[in-house]
Amino acid sequence: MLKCESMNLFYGEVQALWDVNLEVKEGEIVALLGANAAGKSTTINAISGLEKLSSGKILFEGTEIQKKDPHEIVEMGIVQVPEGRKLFSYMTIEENLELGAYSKRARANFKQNLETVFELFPILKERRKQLAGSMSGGQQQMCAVARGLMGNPKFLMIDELSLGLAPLVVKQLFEVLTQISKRGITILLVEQNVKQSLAIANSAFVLKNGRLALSGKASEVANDPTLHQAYLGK
Amino acid sequence: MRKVKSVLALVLVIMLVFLSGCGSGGSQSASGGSQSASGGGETLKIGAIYPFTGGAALLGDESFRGAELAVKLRNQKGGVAGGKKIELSKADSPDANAAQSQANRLISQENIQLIIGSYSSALSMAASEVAERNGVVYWELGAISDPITDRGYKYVFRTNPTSSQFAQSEIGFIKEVVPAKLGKNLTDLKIALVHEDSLYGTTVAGFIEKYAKEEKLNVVTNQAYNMNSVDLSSVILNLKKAQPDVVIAVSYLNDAILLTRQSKELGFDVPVFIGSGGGHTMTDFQKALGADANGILNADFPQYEINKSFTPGLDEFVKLYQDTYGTAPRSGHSVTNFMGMNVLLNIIDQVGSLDPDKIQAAARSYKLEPGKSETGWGVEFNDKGQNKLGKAYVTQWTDGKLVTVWPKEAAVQEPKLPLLKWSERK
Amino acid sequence: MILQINSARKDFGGVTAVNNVSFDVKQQEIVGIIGPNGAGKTTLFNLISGALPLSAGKIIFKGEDITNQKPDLICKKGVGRTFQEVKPFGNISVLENVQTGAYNRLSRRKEAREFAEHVLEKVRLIHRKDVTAKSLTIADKKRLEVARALATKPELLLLDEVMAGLNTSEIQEIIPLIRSLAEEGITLIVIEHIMEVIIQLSHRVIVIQHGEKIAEGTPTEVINNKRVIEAYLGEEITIA
Amino acid sequence: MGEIIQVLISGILVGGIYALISMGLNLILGVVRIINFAHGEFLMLAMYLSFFLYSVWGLDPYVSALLVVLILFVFGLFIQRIIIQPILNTSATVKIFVTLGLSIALQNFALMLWRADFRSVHTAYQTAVINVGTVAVSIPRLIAFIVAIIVALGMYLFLNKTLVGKAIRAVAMEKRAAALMGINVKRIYLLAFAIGSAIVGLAGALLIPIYYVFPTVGTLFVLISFVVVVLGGMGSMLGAFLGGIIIGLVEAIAGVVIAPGLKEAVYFIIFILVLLFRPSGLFSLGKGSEEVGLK
Amino acid sequence: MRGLLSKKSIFLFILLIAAFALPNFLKNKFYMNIVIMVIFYAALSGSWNILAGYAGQLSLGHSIFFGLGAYTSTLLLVKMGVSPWLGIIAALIMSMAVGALIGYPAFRLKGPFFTLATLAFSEVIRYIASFWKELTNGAMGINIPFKPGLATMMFRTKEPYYFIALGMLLLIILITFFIDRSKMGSYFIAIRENEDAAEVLGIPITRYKMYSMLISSGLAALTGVFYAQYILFIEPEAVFNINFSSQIALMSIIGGMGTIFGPIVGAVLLVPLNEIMRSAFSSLNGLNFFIYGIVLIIVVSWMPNGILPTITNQVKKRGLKVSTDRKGAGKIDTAN
Repeated sequence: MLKCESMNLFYGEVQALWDVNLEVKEGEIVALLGANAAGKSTTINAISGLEKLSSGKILFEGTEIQKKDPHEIVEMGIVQVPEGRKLFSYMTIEENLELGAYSKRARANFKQNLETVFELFPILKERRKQLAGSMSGGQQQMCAVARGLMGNPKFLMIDELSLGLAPLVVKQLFEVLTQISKRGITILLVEQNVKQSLAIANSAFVLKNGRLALSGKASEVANDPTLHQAYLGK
Repeated sequence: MRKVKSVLALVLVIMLVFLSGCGSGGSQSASGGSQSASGGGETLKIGAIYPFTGGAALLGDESFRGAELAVKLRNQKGGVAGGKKIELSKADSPDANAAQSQANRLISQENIQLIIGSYSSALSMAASEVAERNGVVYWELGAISDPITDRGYKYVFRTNPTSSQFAQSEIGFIKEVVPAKLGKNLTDLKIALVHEDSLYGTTVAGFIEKYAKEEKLNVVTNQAYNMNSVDLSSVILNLKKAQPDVVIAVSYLNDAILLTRQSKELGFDVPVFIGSGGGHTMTDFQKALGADANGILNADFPQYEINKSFTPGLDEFVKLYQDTYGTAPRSGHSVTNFMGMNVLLNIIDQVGSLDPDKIQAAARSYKLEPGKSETGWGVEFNDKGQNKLGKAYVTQWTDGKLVTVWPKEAAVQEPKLPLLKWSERK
Repeated sequence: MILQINSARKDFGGVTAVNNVSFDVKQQEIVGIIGPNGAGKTTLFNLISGALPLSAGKIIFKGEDITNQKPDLICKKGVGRTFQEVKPFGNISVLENVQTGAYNRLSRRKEAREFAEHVLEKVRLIHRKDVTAKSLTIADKKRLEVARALATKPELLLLDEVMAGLNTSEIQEIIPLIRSLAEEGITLIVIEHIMEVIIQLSHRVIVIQHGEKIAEGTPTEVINNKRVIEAYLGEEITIA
Repeated sequence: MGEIIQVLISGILVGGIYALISMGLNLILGVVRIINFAHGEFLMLAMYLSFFLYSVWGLDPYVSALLVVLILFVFGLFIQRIIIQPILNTSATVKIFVTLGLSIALQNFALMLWRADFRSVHTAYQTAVINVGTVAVSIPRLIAFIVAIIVALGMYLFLNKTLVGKAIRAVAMEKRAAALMGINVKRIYLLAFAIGSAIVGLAGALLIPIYYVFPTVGTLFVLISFVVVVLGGMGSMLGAFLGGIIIGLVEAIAGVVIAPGLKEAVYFIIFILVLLFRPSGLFSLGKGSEEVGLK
Repeated sequence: MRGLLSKKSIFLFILLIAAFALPNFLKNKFYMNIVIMVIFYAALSGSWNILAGYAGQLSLGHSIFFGLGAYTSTLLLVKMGVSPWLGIIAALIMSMAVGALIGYPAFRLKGPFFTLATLAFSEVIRYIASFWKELTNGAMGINIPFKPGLATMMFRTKEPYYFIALGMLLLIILITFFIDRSKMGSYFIAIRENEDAAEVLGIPITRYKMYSMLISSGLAALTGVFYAQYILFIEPEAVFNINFSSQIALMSIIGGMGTIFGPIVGAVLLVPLNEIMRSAFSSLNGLNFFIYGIVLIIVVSWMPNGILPTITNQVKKRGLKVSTDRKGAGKIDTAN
């Protein structure tokens, strides 16, 4: 479904990605792991078109997308839930969800997606008139994921889902992810919570200092010492 | 990309410097206001410092046209001192800083010995200073601030009346005309002053207040405002409270229009309203207000509806203006500059050259009777270089024209007072 | 006791980022602070360094109450810090960056410059001293952060994730550096994600989650604390 | 008593004009994050347009307003695309001086083409008033005031009730997240700048029956609109409206109570006080100082 | 590096000698006036550069301090007969005091909001100066009677003005040079680059911003005194003028903010450019400023660091390729 071929990316004179290759197959949950500043967010931002590659290719369903603008990429069904949620905090939940469905592709399925989302996160339905900024961290994260789902994605990328959340909430969110996956949406998960991500992922990629350090099936990766080295420096 | 752009910008800057260098080389020939002057014989070059850009550009240009026409006419008639042509070198001076730098440029760069100007008093102050220091004659044709000729400079002359002469005219008019028209005693008249608070308004209003006090007139309020105000309702409400018989306003154009419009809107009626030149004199004032302008009095340089036998040559000027620029003169500034320029040209004619010392000596003995010039003014310079015989005339807006109503020798009509109420003006 | 933190609390609007945190730091100790992202570690540093005012509680440095004092004053008193998100003075050279820090204790230009060079040598950045700071790599920018803070000659140095983004060998170079600092008499509080580094470095580790201190002790104690394992690495953990 | 009411009415009506001019500036500031120092020149161009439509084709300014608004909309698109877009990621200095350069260029462009003459239209209704007791209400000013209310409400509805409006607000709040929703951020910038220009175009059309136009007329209004925007709160339409009214009132009252010559100084002092003590503006509806980098 | 320094200083020394010898060769008063104006603007912009270029506080109200300087010395001269030389001291005190009063609240604001506040202060002061007629003679301005003499700082010829202006400029360059190489300069730059980081390096931000304000406003007052004695006429519209303030800023921005010689480069380019364009395009009123505006847009958006740093970088890069010891030579080459 998604294939990244030797991506290189610079911030000014600093190289953030070095020849990174990724592949995500349809219907999978894929975990993208690595320590802070390893290049995980950069990778998905490049896929989303927020950052431009200096060389390399990103293919989505066979089409090259590395030169496209973010809104065109969303139109193709690639949606990102950004790190730190980045909700529109002075808008209501409902408005946030509405904007999530801004793309033409999503507008068509607006009602249906809204139902789905409210089904997955009943709390959001309850509080749909509330300002997004006034909610707890967990609810905000739910709203962020819901907003992403409103974009009617084929391929959903989630950056740091569990960041700063209580374990119970994290657990809940991860459960929702598996449900989403069951609905046929491919998921790329950027996470610091290694074990939990690997527990639900089919396969995983591990980045280290902007380079791909390890990739493979989730179970293999989980037991590979390279993972711990990348993550914990061992 | 960024690098390329910055290099491009650098190239641009260098090119511009180079280009403007070329431009300046060519400017001397191009800057002559009157190309017609280039027809053989010796050419005498005179610098002309006016604001052609910036906020004062409109009247600056109008003033310059008067001087330009005087030169054009004289050149057509064979020039001065046996066939020498006059050429004006325009120097745009939007502010005092530019005026002094332009004066310097004219004097040292173009070797000019005589400078005219300038409409704006601030420019005049700065430029005449430079001229005096360099021993160059500075001939003021239109700026009215008194200090220009109060400094007792040797080379600075002014043909037009000053602020104090304006104020004297206005007080004179009130004394002579208003009590009879309103059926009140002079000392019972309530007089209100309203003026914009820049150099022009403050100066004129200051003299009016001073002379009014000397004449024991009753000044009930003095309102200053900023000429850039978008709303003058507070000024008008303050006036309304004072219930004056006479309002004397010192305004530029935009505030003059606003003052009138808002007076009407707020229903402020006053029996006598006198403007002091500036905005109240301009055709644009009337155009903007239509019938509402009717009856408003204005003390200023001579206007065109005037006793022509008192202002010989005025018709010729108006025609020349019309032929040259395609419109009627926009205000009396042009004829004022025209008159003063003619006086200067006469003196140059006498002297035969632009030698500053000779010109200043000739000017000091130059005399002209009242009623012999396009403005009706006589000419006699006091020891500080100010024309003692300059005078403001009072005119009244009548059906789109400023008709001269005072003094008697220049008037073509009796002043119609008191003013009609707003609702009655047609 | 060089630093005492008594019931520090920080609220942002309705959110409590740091809640009732207390701990002490002894002279020349290296204290590690760990916790998941967003746990409130950096906020804690901001409170100590004076970048943010406390909502409640007290901070005592060398016996003196420095609660809510201005950052520059706290620095003058001997607390240096680095930022997790590096904040180099981008348009001037690396050396000038460090020199700016050195002026904290040295007023003469020459002395400051020499000391800055000395510090740069120590952090192995001397070869880049003349390039502008913005053109450094992330790793070098982190080094620059440390160098600049060191140049102020702190007695207590707060290091906020200075190793994030460094590779293993780079990390292994920095660890001895930090140790040597402690030997020179500088007390260190280190926020770090990389558990292994913390274990290697710290004399004592404090664990923070959701703004609260959930554990404190020697590295071995902490690493085996069940609550810590849950908090830090997720629940279903059986770390290999 | 009548006098006090008259002062207040005059102030409020002038405030409506200030509000109208400021709303456009505020939208641009809130979304595109640029302080457009050439905003006054946009007003000037609109006034000239309105004037020429009147004097050449005899179109009443109220009739031609729609055309002026459209032209200014397109002009806004053009300026945003050519001049503003390229400098969006640069320092504050660059932004300030580029828009200042634009202001100088446009002012002198007008001077070149139309000279420095003051131009105003002369319509039958320009000094028409409604008299309520002793209080006079100028009709053109009242019209401008009512339009200001309509625009403020219209903008409020547009920004809060339509999807595009919400997208504009989304970009103002979280531009990267907005991009991830499939919102074309550059296009939103273009739109916001163009709408802002169109509103100031409307202001120009409504101002021409009251005031007059000359090349530097914009400078009279641009500083006032900065004051209004800061007072009302960055990016808030309702704030700009209320801010405009307040400045109008302050000006009118100060003119009577203190001195007409100092009324401008009074609102600049208020401006400074607001900047210092409530930098997010008096009516900042949510979006505050942090959002515009004021913190 | 040391060899370079001496090369640089030799070059500057030659420049200095040339500057002192200039009046002997330049007898044309117009050119002399332009040269004096260049020096004057370079000095004034140089004073702004300390506040804005070094400490990063982008003020658009710098004419406040210039104007206060001019007014203070002029009022003392006209009303009390105090020599402008003594007036300088009063002007310094006055200007620095107002600078402190403005800075104290305004330094809490950042970025464009600081700039807007300085604009507002500038307007307030202009209105006050126009309104307070008893003191300032209001909009009528003050005309300084021409009484030539060393004590009155008025001269018939341009040369003395030239040397006073040159001295002023040298003083400002020296002070800038000193700041550039001292702790204070490092602190200014640190504040400009990143206030948060500066704070934790022990830099008392507000105090150092205030230092920059005091130095900057004091030096601007100095140029104001000179201006008043040179033009002999001051009025609020001319000296407390926002456009004037932005011109002052522009010289440094075009030349290169935060560099010692940037303001000079800017003044050397822009002052003559203004003069020349004014006379070259006198046929069409407004064309000169129209072009000026367009150039401003292009230069600022394409070369945001200004001319000096751009050239320096170019030369540096090329210099490095050829031989490493020519590094930094760009600064010297562009200083003339």
